[in-house]
Amino acid sequence: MLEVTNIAKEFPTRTGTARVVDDVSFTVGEREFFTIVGPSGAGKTTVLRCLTGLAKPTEGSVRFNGKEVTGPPPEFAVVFQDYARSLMAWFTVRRNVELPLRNLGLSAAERRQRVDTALAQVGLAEAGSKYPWQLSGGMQQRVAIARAIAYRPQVLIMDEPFASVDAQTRADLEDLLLRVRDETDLALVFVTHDVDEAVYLSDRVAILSRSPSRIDEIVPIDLPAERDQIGTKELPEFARLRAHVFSRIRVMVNSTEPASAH
Amino acid sequence: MLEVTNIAKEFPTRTGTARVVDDVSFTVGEREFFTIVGPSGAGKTTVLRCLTGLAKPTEGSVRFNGKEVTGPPPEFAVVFQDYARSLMAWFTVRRNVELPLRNLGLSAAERRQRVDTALAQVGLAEAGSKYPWQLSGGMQQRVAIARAIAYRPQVLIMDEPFASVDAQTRADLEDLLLRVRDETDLALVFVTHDVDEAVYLSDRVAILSRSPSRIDEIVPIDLPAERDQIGTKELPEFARLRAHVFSRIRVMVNSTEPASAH
Amino acid sequence: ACGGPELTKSADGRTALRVGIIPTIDAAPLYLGVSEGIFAKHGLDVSVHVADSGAALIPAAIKQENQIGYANVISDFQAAEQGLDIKLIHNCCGTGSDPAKDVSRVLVKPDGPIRSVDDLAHANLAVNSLHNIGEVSIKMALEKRGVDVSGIRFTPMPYSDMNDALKRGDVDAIWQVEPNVQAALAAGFTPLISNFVEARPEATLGYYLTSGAFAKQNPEVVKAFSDALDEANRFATEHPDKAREAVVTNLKFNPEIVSTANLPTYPQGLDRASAQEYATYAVRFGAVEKAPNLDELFWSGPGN
Amino acid sequence: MTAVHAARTARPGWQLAAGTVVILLVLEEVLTRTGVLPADYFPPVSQIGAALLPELAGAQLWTQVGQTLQGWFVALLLATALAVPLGLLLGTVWWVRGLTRPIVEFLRPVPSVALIPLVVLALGTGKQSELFLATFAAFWQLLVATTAGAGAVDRVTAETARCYGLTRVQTLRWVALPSALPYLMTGIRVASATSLILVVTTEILIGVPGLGAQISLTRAGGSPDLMYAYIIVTGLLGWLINIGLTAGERRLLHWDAANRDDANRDAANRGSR
Amino acid sequence: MNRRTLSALLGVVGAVATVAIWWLATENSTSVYFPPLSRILETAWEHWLSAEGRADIAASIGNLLSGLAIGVVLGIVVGVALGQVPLLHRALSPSIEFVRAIPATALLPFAMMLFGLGTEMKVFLIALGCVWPVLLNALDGTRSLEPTLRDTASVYGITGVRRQLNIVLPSAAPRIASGIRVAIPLSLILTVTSEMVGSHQGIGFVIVDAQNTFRITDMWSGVLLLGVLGFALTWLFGLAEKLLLPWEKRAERAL
Ligand SMILES: Nc1ncnc2c1ncn2[C@@H]1O[C@H](COP(=O)(O)OP(=O)(O)OP(=O)(O)O)[C@@H](O)[C@H]1O
Ligand SMILES: Nc1ncnc2c1ncn2[C@@H]1O[C@H](COP(=O)(O)OP(=O)(O)OP(=O)(O)O)[C@@H](O)[C@H]1O
Ligand SMILES: [Mg+2]
Ligand SMILES: [Mg+2]
Repeated sequence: MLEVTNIAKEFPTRTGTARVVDDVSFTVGEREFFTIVGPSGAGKTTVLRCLTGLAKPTEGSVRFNGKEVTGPPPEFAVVFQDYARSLMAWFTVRRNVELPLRNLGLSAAERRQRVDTALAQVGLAEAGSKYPWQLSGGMQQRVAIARAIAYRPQVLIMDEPFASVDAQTRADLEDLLLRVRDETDLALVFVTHDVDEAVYLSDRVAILSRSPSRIDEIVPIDLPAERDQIGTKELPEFARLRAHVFSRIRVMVNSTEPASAH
Repeated sequence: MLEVTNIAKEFPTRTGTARVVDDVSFTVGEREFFTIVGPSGAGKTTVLRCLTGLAKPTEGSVRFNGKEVTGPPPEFAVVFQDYARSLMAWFTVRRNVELPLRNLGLSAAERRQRVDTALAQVGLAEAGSKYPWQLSGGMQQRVAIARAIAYRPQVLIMDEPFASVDAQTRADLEDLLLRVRDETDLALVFVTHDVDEAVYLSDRVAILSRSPSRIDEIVPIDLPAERDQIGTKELPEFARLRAHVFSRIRVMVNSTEPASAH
Repeated sequence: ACGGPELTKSADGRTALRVGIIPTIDAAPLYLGVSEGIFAKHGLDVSVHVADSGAALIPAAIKQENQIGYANVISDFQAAEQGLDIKLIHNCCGTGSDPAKDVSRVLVKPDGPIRSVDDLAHANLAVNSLHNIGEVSIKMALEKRGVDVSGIRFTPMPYSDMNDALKRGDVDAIWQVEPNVQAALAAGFTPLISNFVEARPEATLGYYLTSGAFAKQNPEVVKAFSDALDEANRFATEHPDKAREAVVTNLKFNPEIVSTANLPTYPQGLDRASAQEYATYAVRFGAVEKAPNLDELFWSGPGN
Repeated sequence: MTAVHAARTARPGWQLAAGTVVILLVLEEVLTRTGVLPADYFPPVSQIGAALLPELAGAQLWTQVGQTLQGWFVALLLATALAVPLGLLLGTVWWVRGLTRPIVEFLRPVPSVALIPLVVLALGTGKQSELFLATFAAFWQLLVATTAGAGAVDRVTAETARCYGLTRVQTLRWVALPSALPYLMTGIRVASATSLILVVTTEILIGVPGLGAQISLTRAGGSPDLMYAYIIVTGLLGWLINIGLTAGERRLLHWDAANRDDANRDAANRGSR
Repeated sequence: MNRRTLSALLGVVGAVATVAIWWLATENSTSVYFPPLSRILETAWEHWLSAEGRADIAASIGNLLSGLAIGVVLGIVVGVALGQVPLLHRALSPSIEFVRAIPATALLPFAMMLFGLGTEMKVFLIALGCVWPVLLNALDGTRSLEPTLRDTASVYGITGVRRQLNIVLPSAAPRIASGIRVAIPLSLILTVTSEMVGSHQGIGFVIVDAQNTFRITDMWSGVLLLGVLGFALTWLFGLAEKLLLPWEKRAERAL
C-alpha cells in the first residue's frame, strides 16, 4: 500500500549539503503496524516527513496505492513529534480536534460525537473547552492523538506520540491504538524510542542506522496477533525480540559517535 | 536545603479558579536525587514552576537554604519539558549553551571549554555550529541538558528531560547525571514518566496524585549508592520498588478519571 | 472636462450652486449674498464650501463639484498656463488706494535686523506660498520704491505660524494678510510696507472662477451669479460691520481681531486692467513663464 | 474570564494613567504661564479648556466629532476589508508576493497629501475623497502587517493543516489569519491613527466637514485657543479609539502569550520582586 | 532556479507589466492632471538628474535618513521598555495615544516652536511620525515573548542588557521589522509634509510647489521619485534584515 523506495534526503548547509538520510526502502501493508526505531538524530522524523509528502526526498520515491506522494494525501493523519506546536493556540481543545473533520462531509452531530469519543478515549473528556496552553505537556500530546484518531485515517503516522505521558496512560493508549487498528483497518507508521513499546505494538520493526541513515534491519515481530500488556510481555519471544532490537540500537548509537564521551 | 511547604496552586478560569495543586510538601537535601512521578496532568510541571519561583504558589511557601524563593535563584538550572521552545532559534547550539555562562565571570577560554565538555557529554560534539531548528527533537532536548550541565548549578531541575532520546542514549545520559551529581555535589529534582528511570536514579521518589494533587507517597529508594544499568536493575529490591511505584501510579490514573474509557 | 454634472434645482426653482472659497475675509460678500437673500433674488441657491488649500479649489471647479471657485490672480495665471480650462467670472476682492487701509503688510521685529524698507533687499521673508501673490506684490511694491529685489529670500509657511517665526528670528520679515495683520501689530511688530496698495492701487487681487465648460453650458447661471455678486459686493462695501459679522459667524474668526481688521475692497464687475499689470510682473518675477491670454482667461459675458 | 480579569487589573493602571496625564497638563500650564513656552501661540491648558468648554456644551462640536469619527471608521473598515485578504494571500503564496512586491513597495510611499488635487478631480471635495485618502494610507500599513503575520505561521502548525487536508481557504481562515492576528492587531492600531490623521488632514485641506475643517477655520481666524481645543479633541478621540481597540484586542487575542493572564501575573510578580 | 530568484524575476515581470499598462493607458491622455507616463518620465529625468534636482534629493534623503533612524531607535528602545514594564506602559499609554492621533500638520507649529525652521524641525517631524509603528510593534512583540523563553532567561539569570540583546530583541525582531517596513514609506511621506513649511529645497518642496503652481507633471515626477526611493529603501532594508536576522530564513515559508 505504502512503498518507500530508495529515498535519500539532503539538507543545504553552509559548506554544501548534508546527507541525512542515505538510502531507505520499505513497504507498509494494509492494517500493518510498522515501527521505526533508531538513535536520536538518525533521521526518523525526516523519513516520516518524506513519507507524508511534507518534504521532498532528494532521491527515491514514495508511493501510496501506486500513486506518487507529492503532498499529504487526505487519507493520512499525522501526530507530530513537536506536538505542542501542532496545536492551534487560538482554538479550544474541541475545536482543535474537530477542525480536520470539517472536510469529511459529516453532520455537526456526527462531528461532535467523534470529537467526544476521541477525547474520552485519550482521557481528556473534561478538557474540551480548555485552550492547549492551559494543558500539561502530556495532555497536549493526547489532544494531538485524539485529533488523529477522530479523523479516522487510512494511514496513521505517529512520531513518538507517547513521549510525554505516564506509564499507565501510555499502556492504555497503546492498547487504544491496537483496538482502533483492528476496528478500522488502519495502517500505522510509528516512531518510538521505547523498545518494549515497539516490539509490543508492531508487526515489523525497522531499525535505522545513524545518520546518514540506512535501514539496518527490519525485524518481523512474530508474536500472536492478540497482544496484551501482561501476557505478551511475558513471552520469551518478546524478551528475545526486545533484546535483539535493543542491542542493534546500542550498536548504532555507539558505532562512531562518542556519545557521553568525557 | 530546598523546602516545599504546603504549596497549592490555582489558575483563574472562566467560572472561578481551578485548583491544580492542592497540598504538596517535601524537602530535598544536599546531593539528593529527588524524583516526582505521577499521572499526566497531575501538576508536576506546576510544582516545579513553583519550586523555581517561576510561578507563585497560591498557598504555601518554597524555601531554599532558608530563604523564601520568589524568583529563580542563581544556583538553579532548569530543563523545561517544552525544551524546543526554550532554545533560542537565533543562536547556534554553542551560543545557546554558552549564554547562561556569561554571568558567571568566566574567561572566554573557560566558557568555551565548559561548552565543549557539555556538548560532548550529551553526544553533540559536532552539532555546535548548527541552529536548534536544524536538529532532531532528541538533539534539541540534549542541547537543553547540555546547557543546564554547563551552568554547574547547585540544584538541577529537570522536567522529563529524556522524553525524546533513544534508549541507549537515555541510559548514557542517566549515568551522566549520576556522575555529575557525584562530582559537583548537585541536588536534583527530576520529573519522569519512566518508572524504571525514577527508581534507578533516585534517592527518593515522590508520587503525586491526580490533580488537584497531593503527595500520595514518598518512596525512599534503598538501593546501593553505586548504580549501574545492568547490575542495579537486576536487584530484587529494584524490581520490588519498581512494581510498587508502578502500581501506585496505576491507582492514581484509574482513580476517578475514565482514562481510555470507550 | 466634458459635460459635467447636471445642475440641480431647489424646491422653489432656484439653481443650486456650490461655491468654493478659502477661509479669509474675502469671503464676506459670499456669505452676505446668502444671508441677505441676494443670490436667492437672482434665482440661485448658493452653498459655500470652504477649503484650506487653493490646490483643491481649482480641480473642484474643473470637475464642477463646486461650480464656482476662487483663486487669487497669480494662481489663476498659473493654472491657465498649465492648460487648466478656467474662466474668471467676477472680481472677488481687491485693494483700495490708501496704504493705511491695505489688508496686507510686510512686518518686521522692531529690534530685528531689518529696520527700513531698503533693508528688505536682503531679507528672509515669510510668505504663505512661494511664487505667488505675496512674492509678486512685494517685489512690485519694492521695485516701485526703487529697492533691488533680486536678493530677497522667500520662505513659505502658514500665516498662523509667521508671527512666531518672526519673534524667534527664523525669518527677518513676514508678509501677513488680515486678520492676522492685527494680531501681528498687537504682538508689537512694525509694518514696513503695504504691499498690495503700493504694488498697484485699486487692483483686483482675486477672482471667482468656473470651468470653461461650465461657463459655456450655463452662461445664464454665470451671469446670474455675476449680477448677484455685484449686489453682494456693493452690500458688503456699504455694510462693513455686517461683512465682519459674516466671517465671525461663518468662519469662526476671532471677533476682537476682526473688529479692527482692514477690509479688502469688494469691486464690481470684472477688472482686467490690474490683471494686465500683475501679468507683466508675474512673468518678470518668474511666477509664470509667459503672460496669459487675458481674452481667453476672462469670461466675456453670456453673449459669447 | 478575560473581561473580569481585565477589569480587575485595569483599575490601578487607570489611576496611574490619569495621574500622569494630570502631571503633564500641570507641567504645560506652568511652562506657558512662566513664559518658558510662548503662551500667545501655545496657550496654557486652562485657556484651551476655557475655549473648549462652551464648545462642549454646543451641538456643533459633537456633529464635527461624529463626522470625523465616521470618516475614520469607514476608512479603517475599508482598509481592513481590503488589506487582510490580500495580505493573507501575499503572506502565503510566494509567487503572488513576488509578482506584486515592486508595485506594492512603489505605491506605499506615495504621499496622500500630494494626491489631493488628483483625488479632488476624480472624486470631488466630499466625503469620498476623505475616505479614499484615509483608506489609501491605512491600507498599506495593514497590508504590511498582515503579510508579515501570515508569513510568520509556525511551520509545524502549517504542516498540521496540510496533513489534515484543510483547503486553502480553511488554512487562510483558521491558521494563517489567527497566526497573523497579533501582527494585524498592532497594524490596526497603527493604521487607526493614520486613518484618523488623514481624515483630519483632508478635512483641513479640502474642507470636508469635521474636526479638521474646524482646525483650519480657527487657525485662519486667529483663535489659537480654539484651534488647540480642536486639536486636543482630535487627540482625545485617538486616545478613546485606542482604548476600544485595546479592549477588542484583548478579547480577540486572549490566547496570545501577551494576554495569557496567569503568565502575565506571574511575570509581573517576578518583575516587582 | 531557486524560489528567491524566481520571485525576483516575477517582480520584474509585474513591474514591467504595470509600467506598460500605465504607459498605454495614459499615452494619449490630454488631461492636465493625468499626463502621459512618457512625459512624466521625461520631466523626471530632466529635473531630478540636474544639479538642482540632485541637491533636492540629497537634502531630503539626509533629513529622511536621520529622522527614520531616530524614529526607529527610539521606537525600539521605548517599545521594548514599555513592553516589559507594565506599570510604565499603563502610565504613559494615554499620553502616547493622544500625541499619536494628532496630525503632523497640526504639530508643525509645535515643532517650529521647539526647533525653528531648520533641519532639526524636519528631522523631528519625520522621527515623530516614524516612531509609532516601530514602537507599537516592538511593544507588542515584547509582550508576546514566548513564555518558555522568558522562563529560561530568568532561570539562567540572563538579565539586564544581556537579556534585552539576546532574548527580547531577537524574538521581537520579526515584528519590529514589520514596523520598520511601515515606517519607511511613512518617512518619505513625512519628508514631504515637513518640507511644506520653511523650505527652499527638497523633494517635498518640489512636489508642493508644483502642486501650488499647477505643474502637475512635475508633481507626478516627484511622486514617481518617491516611489523609486521607497522601493530602494525597502529593498536595502530587506538586505539588512537578511544580514541581521539570519535565523529568519528557517521560516522557509511554511504555507
Ligand atoms: N532543516 C535541517 N537542516 C539541516 N539539518 C537537518 C534539518 N532537519 C534535520 N536535520 C538533521 O537531520 C538529522 C536527522 O533529523 P531527524 O529529525 O530526522 O532525526 P530523528 O531520527 O527524528 O531524531 P529524534 O529521535 O531525536 O527525533 C539530524 O542530524 C538533524 O541535525
Ligand atoms: N495556565 C493554565 N491555566 C489553567 N490550567 C492550567 C494551566 N497550566 C496548567 N494547568 C492545568 O494544571 C494541571 C497540571 O498541569 P501540569 O503541567 O503541572 O501537569 P504535569 O503533571 O506536568 O503533566 P504532564 O506529565 O502531562 O506534563 C493540568 O490539568 C492543566 O490543565
Ligand atoms: Mg524525530
Ligand atoms: Mg509536565
